Amino acid sequence: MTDFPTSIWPALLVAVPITFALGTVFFAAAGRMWSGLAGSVATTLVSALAIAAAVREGGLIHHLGGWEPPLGILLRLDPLAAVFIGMTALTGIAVSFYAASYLRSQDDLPRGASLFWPLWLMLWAGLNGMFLSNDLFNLFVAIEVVGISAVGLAVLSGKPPALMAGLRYLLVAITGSMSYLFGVALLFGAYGTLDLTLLSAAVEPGATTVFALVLMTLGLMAKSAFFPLHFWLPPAHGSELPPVSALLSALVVKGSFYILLRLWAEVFGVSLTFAAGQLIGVCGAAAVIWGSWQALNQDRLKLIIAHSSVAQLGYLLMVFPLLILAPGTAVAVASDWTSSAWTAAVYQTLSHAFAKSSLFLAAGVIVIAAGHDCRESLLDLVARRPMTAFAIGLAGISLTGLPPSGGFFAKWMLLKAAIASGQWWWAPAVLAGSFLTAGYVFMILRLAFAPGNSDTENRPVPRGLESAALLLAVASFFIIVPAEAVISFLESSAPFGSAIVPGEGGVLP
Amino acid sequence: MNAMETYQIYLTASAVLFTTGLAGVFMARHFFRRIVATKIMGAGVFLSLVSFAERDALEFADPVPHAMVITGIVVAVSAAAFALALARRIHQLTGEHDFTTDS
Amino acid sequence: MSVADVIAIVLISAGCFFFLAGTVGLLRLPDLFSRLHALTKADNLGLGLVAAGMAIYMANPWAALKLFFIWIFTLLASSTACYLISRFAREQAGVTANSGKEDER
Amino acid sequence: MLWFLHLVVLFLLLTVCAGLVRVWRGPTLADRLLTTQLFGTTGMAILIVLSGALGEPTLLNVAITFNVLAVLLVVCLVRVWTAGKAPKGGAS
Amino acid sequence: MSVWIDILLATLSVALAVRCLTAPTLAQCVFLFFAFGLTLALAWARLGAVDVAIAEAAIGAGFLGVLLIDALRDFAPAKEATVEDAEGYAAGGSAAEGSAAGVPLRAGRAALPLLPLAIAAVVFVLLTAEAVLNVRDGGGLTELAQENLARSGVDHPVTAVLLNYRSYDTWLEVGVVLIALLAIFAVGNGGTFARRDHVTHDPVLEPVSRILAPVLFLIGGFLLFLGKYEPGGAFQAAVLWGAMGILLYLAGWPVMTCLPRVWWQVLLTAGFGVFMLLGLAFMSGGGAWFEYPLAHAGNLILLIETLAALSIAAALTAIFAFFHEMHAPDATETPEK
Repeated sequence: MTDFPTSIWPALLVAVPITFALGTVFFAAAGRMWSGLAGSVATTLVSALAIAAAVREGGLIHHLGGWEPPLGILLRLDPLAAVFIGMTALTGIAVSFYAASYLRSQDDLPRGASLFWPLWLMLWAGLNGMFLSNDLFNLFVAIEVVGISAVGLAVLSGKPPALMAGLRYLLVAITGSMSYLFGVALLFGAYGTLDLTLLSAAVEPGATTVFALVLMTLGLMAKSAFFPLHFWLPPAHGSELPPVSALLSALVVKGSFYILLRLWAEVFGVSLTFAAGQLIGVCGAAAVIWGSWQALNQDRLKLIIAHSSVAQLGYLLMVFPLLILAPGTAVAVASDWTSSAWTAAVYQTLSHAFAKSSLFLAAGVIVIAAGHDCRESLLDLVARRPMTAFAIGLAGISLTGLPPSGGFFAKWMLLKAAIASGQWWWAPAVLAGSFLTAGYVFMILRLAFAPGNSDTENRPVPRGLESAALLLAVASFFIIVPAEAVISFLESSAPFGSAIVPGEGGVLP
Repeated sequence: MNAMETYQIYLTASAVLFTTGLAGVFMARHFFRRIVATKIMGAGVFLSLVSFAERDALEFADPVPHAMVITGIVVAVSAAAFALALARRIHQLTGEHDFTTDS
Repeated sequence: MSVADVIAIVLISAGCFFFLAGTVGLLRLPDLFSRLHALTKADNLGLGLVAAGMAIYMANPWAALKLFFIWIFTLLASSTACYLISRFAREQAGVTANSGKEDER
Repeated sequence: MLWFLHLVVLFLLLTVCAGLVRVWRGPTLADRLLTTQLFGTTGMAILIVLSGALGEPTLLNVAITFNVLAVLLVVCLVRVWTAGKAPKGGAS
Repeated sequence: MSVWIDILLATLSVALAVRCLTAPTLAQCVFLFFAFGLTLALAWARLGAVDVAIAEAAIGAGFLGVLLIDALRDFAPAKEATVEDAEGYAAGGSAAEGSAAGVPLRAGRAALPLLPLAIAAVVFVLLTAEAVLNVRDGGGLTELAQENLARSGVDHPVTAVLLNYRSYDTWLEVGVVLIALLAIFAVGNGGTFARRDHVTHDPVLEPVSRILAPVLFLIGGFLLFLGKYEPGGAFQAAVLWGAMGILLYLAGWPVMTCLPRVWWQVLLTAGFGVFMLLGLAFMSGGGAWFEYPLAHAGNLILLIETLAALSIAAALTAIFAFFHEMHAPDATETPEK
């Protein structure tokens, strides 16, 4: 399965951001910004070169310490990982420039705010490590790197609501990763290996595997804020500094989703059943409806966006039932819709990452301009901040899933897979979610076009902030353009496109 | 009782400890207790790993789970220290010590 | 069973007796300072005897040296700790005066 | 001889269980401290005996580590709780 | 006979854990947690995991215990020290007796439906036990680890796993400690420490710290060096060195302000940075990341362990000092990081 050539790129993807993160520690606030920006640029460059190499070779591997699995750890840059790393790099570089400008223009931040740079570069390295790792325990360590630095970023504003939300997030993160680690312990005890590839060959149905599956799934769902374990997300993402909200909602929750997807597709197939897929799909559908409904009822812009994350993450869960074959379906027949479902998963991840980070960045601009993010802050936005209003519009369209945006492509593929697989009952949930999303997006846009009162404040905003938000919105809109190339790259290697074949004795009847 | 091997006794204990910690995280209200509960949960996980290591012992016990547990302990303590710092800061700023007033 | 083993058994049994005495004292004595007194005996003598017994049993000079260090260290530690605890108890609003009463609860 | 060592371990464990009662009942923090101190010592004795019983002399390193850190705990506790009353660590 | 030891230890640890979470006061919670740590260390010893026992004693019980005790200053009212407890507002006068009789976790306002929860917990325990006890024997990696020991540069298998086979994990773990430190600074005010210009004259603590500190240093170095041959190694040594720092700090020495800022920064990042850079340096020769030439592997690992131990010790000391000074935020400040 892994006949990719060995290369140093996977190692550099982790080492470069960490080198710069350590460098930033030595500077005071201003120097930290410049060294942090340098680190972001360097990491983006390395990501681009690594992805280019992966496209050329079809994928890359790196045996850490020169040891073969199961004794050593394998880093594996396959097409799926490459796409996620690309997403991280694009979001990361835009948010880095935004953050540089934002942290410099705000003077009421606590002194610790310049710790943003080391923490963010560590987070970036952790995310890259997570996407590359092919080892269950190494994934745990990477999850912890990501979790602790994410919470560290979340509490940078130093305000009590942010601290409270941060502590709740941290407790969920610790509990989730311990639950995951218990699953790892069971799998290691039963199969004597931690390597994903070896494990997928060795795994057998049975009580142990089922229990490990349940523990790891629940743990990762809690960390990804999947319904019904999403309770920590809105207060956390609603109270952070804008660049941090953007990073956490776009990237951090996707990390755990990526692991979940890999585990289900590569390891746990034998213990899954059609019913299990349906169950997790129902969670997804409920998340879509509930999250969108909550978003409609919020008063503060950042809370609308945060609740919308819960809903958009629900779409990702709805992919799982479509990947699991119903009893008596041939794999060859299923390839029709499994490929669409995988495309939907990847495109929903990408378009949500770009659109959501863009929205949070735009919300940050509005907070600077108006001093708050209540509904009144949006009034007459089109005239006052045309660029930001345009970014919100583009990102909102992509979230809603209107053609011809990236979000549209994701939702269209999801619908296509649902219909083709005969599981038509997911279609109403997708459509209802889109309508509700349209509701809050147009609520925001209506306010933006409404005439404002003259006493609405309009403080100056550095131009760089608005451009970063717009860049990401454009990205989320236009990722549909290279879709064909991206999908053909992804299809060159498993697990993309493959169906999950349930075994005997799975988790649900 | 003699049919039960050493590692099985500790495995059973690990299951109970994990559940205790999990219940504690959700049911306790004071930040402090929740943090201690995550540590107990972790202890359950580590106990199961070390038990497996003892089961797989040849000349010496399986070193891989031991290394995993040492790594895990350090990581868990770092996270717990951070959580404690957060809890204390919240307590200083607001006087709260549980989540009741939070939305 | 060799003579050394018998000596070890005797020493360790004596150590166990002191641990028992310390625990009983901890449970039964009326106030903090007498408990403190009981505990010091258990610490120093009990551990010392057990360590001596094990040193004879193991018959390994390197281990014996470590055991000796452990014991010396405990002496240092427990005397410091007991001093600090008693000072602490005294500083905390006159435990001496009412500790007996509190114990009746 | 092994059976004797196991018996000793069992006996010492039982004294730990008995000592727990003092932690539950208190009544003062100093009592709990004292019990923790006894636990530390008894635990060390158990480790020493176990290291003989299992033929694992490296367990003595665990005992040494425990020993040292038990002192630190007590020092920390006393220092921390009296810090409000005693002249503070030179900051003033 | 030995089975009874195990059963007693297992039961004791579970009882302590349950009791620790249901204890009526936080002070009791902390002391029961220490006792729990002790039984756990004995359990590791019984299972032949000496390295884990040292790590647990050093980090789990020692370092975290110190932090928990320090946190008690904030959370537990000071008079609890002398007068028996109850969390002030909590379940009323006879709190201790009440919960000894089995009243679980402070239910308070949102009284949870206890019976269903208890049933759910029992079912979950049974399920977990069932899953855990029926794990098939996967064989583990003992054999492979043993076969490759000669190629790892060290003689102790756990050290070989930590610093050679899976050194990437260990490296990230050193990083986690550093990240936690940075995150803790982010919670406070960016990492500043009160300047202490002179030593307090505590009649006992000062001489004790003078004797104990070098001993801690020596034992730490001893464990570090032993790591090559037998249980011990970087983390255990780090905690002992960190304990030395904490002890000196508590005795009133100006630990956090005696070195210039930049030295602290070097100290904190050296372990993580050099670990990575050495790996990268050998990678440039055509090997893999963290692959060391066999001839030098032993010495390189010792170097890395020493630096990692120093960094972690510095981080632990800084974390404790930060915690300790959290309580008195109005002290004179001098920028640290």
